[in-house]
Amino acid sequence: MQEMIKERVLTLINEGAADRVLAWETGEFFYDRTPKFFDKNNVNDLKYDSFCGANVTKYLIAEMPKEGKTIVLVKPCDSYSLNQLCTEHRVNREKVYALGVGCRGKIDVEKLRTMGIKGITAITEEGDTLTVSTLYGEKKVARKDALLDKCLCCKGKEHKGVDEVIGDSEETSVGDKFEMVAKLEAMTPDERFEFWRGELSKCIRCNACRNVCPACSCIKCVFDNPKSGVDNKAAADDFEENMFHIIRAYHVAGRCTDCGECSRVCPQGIPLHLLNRKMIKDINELYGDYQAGAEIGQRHPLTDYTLSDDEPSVVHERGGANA
Amino acid sequence: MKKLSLNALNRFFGEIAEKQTLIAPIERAGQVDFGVWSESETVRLDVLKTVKSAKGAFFPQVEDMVRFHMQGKNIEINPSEVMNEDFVIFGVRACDARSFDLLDRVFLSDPVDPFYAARRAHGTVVTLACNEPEETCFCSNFGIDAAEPAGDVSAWIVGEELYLRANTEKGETLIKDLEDAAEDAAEETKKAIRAVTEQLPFASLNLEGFDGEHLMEKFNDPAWAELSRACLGCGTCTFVCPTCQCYDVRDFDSGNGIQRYRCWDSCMFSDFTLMAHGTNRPTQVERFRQRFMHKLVYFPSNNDGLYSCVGCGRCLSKCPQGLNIVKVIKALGGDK
Amino acid sequence: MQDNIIPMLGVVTAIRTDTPDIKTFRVEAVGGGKCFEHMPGQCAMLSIPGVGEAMFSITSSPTVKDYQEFSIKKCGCVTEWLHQMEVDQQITIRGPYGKPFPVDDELLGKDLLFIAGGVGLAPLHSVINYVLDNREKYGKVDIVYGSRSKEDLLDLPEIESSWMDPKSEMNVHLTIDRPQDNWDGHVAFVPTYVKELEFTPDRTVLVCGPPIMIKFVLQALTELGFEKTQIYTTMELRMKCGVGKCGRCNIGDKYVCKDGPVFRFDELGELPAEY
Amino acid sequence: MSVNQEWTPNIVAFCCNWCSYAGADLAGSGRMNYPANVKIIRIPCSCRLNPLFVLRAFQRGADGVILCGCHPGDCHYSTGNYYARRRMTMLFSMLDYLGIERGRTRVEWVSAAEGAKFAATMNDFVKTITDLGENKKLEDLRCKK
Repeated sequence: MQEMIKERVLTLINEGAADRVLAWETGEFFYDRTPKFFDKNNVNDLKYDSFCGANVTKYLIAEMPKEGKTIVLVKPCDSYSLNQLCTEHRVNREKVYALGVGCRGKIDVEKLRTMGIKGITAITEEGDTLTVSTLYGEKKVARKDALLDKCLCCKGKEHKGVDEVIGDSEETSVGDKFEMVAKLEAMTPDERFEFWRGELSKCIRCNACRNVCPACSCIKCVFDNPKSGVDNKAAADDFEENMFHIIRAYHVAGRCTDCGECSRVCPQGIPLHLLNRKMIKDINELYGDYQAGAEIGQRHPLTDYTLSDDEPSVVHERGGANA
Repeated sequence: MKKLSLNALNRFFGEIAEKQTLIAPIERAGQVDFGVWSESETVRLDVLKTVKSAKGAFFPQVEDMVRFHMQGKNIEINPSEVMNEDFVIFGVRACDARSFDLLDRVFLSDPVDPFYAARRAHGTVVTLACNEPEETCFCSNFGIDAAEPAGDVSAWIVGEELYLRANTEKGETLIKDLEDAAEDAAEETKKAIRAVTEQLPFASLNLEGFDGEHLMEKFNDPAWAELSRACLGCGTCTFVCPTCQCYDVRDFDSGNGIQRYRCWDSCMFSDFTLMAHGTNRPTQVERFRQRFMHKLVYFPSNNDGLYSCVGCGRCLSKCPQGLNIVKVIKALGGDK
Repeated sequence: MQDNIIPMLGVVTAIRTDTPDIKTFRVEAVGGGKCFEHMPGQCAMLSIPGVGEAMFSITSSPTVKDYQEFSIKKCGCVTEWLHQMEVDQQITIRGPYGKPFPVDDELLGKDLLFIAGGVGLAPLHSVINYVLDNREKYGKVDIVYGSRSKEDLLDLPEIESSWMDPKSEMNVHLTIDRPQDNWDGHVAFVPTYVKELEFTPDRTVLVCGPPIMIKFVLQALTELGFEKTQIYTTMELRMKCGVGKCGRCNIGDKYVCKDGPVFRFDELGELPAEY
Repeated sequence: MSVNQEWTPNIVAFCCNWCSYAGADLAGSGRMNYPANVKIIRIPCSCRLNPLFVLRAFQRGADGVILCGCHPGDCHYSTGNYYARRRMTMLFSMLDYLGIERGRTRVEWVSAAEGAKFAATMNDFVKTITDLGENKKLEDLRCKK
């Protein structure tokens, strides 16, 4: 598929339909991928394979003032982010050529490491099995066990609103995406508190979740603004961890496309997507099904209302057993 | 040399913890990091790299410095106490152990940092050799031997036994009650470790040209712009790095006194050098360059050629976008 | 033991409004006297808890025995707070930080030329008064000082009464950027004026002002035949710790708070131009 | 705020300028009793309530936070409280999800004429919070030193 993509990109650039392409290049290891802009001279270095988990659409914001059109490679999940960025006028769709690329789920090397696999030197894929070569011998792993969490419950393999699609996709979802949220909801408040305390206390406030998030596109974040009274560099108290993540989830509520980048980039492995998914689940339940980024120009549920909305007390009343 | 069966490790920990705080790599919510040990915690000596480095034991992410109380035009100053209790940090790897030397050069150079100095004086460091180095490890480039870690006590896991050797008086006191063992008990393990480190993908990086003499040449290299293009400007690399030591001093108004504290900061953040009239590093290119120039050129220039990198490889595995110091070394170093 | 990073108390005993946006604050220790001794060119960290802490150069000369003065321009959070405070307010202060101007070695016996623009006079003020109080130790002294307008000239009463006093044996050349009604002195930008005054390149120069002024002054001096080794300046960057550890003011292998703020231009030339 | 034996809850009530604040006034001028530990903060409209305000109230020692605004349909700015309704729903849901006790947060619609309702609401809310006890899950220890 990589070769097809390169060929197509080159044709588009040569035809004058675009000037550059935003995709991935390989890093120091066979598995690490860095988002990169290519032009026709170096497009040969473009990489697209099972390790391109990163969502590159946010890089388009900085491209907007530049002349010319950018081709962006989008996986099905990334296409939602692109649409959402366009909806919010952060990206001008006219200046972007969205090239959908097929996806059969992306591999998470960190997951292999937590399985105890050390010294990874190569991974070969055969159907549903990965053969992982390491400094200490070979290991076989089921492909689905090594996929990024976001791939295990994805929004489907249909690209939304792209200009064309190259390559086939394969369904990778193994369950309901709200399963874990529902599990947490079924806990008692104290159990939930314990769960989140454990997770959030790992936060080191590196801001990777915020900086990678396509919905967090504010030029100056409230947590960086000394006049907001909540700016900080490190959580000096448990409270600040709570506050940062509550507010971040809240600020992207209704705009989060559930691209899963926050959890992918978190160095501490905090399942941040569970916060966002809770917001999505609530919105679906209370205000009707809504998928941010499904198309350009949608009005998101938190800038909308109906006369018959539920009162806020509804969140305390439902699931009463755990009150 | 002393020895201890791994089965008896928890008992040994218990004995230490009776007298002083014990910090060890423990697993919490799926991640292994250095934390305060108690019997209910799971120690993970099999995990090579804690997510965060061990620097937090001496240079915590947040540290109170002073508390002020304001009354009318008057101010009352109450400095925070420096650490005054002994503690042990167990399971530090060779790379992190070196990072303490590098931090010493910053915090113990004149004028000495009182908070750091106190922690350093009260801490006993027990290091552990790396039985299975990772592909991201490259400590050998900085003269670090993963098989012979420094510290007050060095330890090796050989089969089901833990061998410990005291290197200092502090270390001697800590392990004096353990069973004696042959001095060469860990030799085979050391050999095996060195055999692996030699084969690691980054076993020999070409660091030529990273010194004070080529400062301007490296600084003005056009490669920085492309290298930094994908940088998100987050602080992941900085915060997981064992040698990054920049900090911010902040005030928190608690409503009943103002707490002044310091916390880790990152030169990758846009407000790091922000002044009332603007910033001298306006784009991510300059910020990115600063971080790596500091580690590879500025620091060695001030510290007898010692690089401010210990090759732990945390930035290699943790950068969300696959940027890291090895990439920089390859792009600007002798192999350029 | 914690002296170097834990501040002490200071009391603001006098506040003088110098220009529309510059005030000079006199700071004494609680109970009177100086908070600490310093040398010309050194700085101190002033802070209002809860607002912030910032580095300021000490304006008064070490020869003043009872207090220290800081001329501060209103431009950010901390300075805004300082500008609205009243006499007797306590603040916190720590220092002195940095390397001073080499008044007791390289500058001894030299003919000196001071060039300042706007609030850039503040750090030089300390040196000039030190030189004045030890007049016999130095050769000829010329001071070129310019500002936007007459109102923006810092310390004008003191300049007129003390530095311009013939007894001081100093030549003061004042200039403002644009002509104005009550001004019969020189009108020119500082770099132009320096060129017009045709100083001979046997002087040692101390210059401070906005970066753009420094840049052109340097050009003017080079044209007049000065070497970079003859010119000193003092820099400012964001600082937090003041002791060369927090990393903020790092440029190249130097920390401005510790290795500076006074630099000779040939030293600066070896550093990346990140200031 | 020091912790002592006789703990009484701190309540922050954000009241919209046009209805609820006037309602509180009416409760006052009508000499209707409600506990003194309710601290009222006036906001221009219920939809001015930034969720950060709620969190910061907890940080600074509040044990319960209540938002009072005009009845839906009666907003001075026509639709502000409709937005506030959705926002607070989402915020409360998030707090609940993190395991913060339900009941620490509440929204009530109180018109300018409902002084009695204001007093009754506050009495009831203070009782709820007193029963829940001190806010421990969303506290900032630095503010309690």
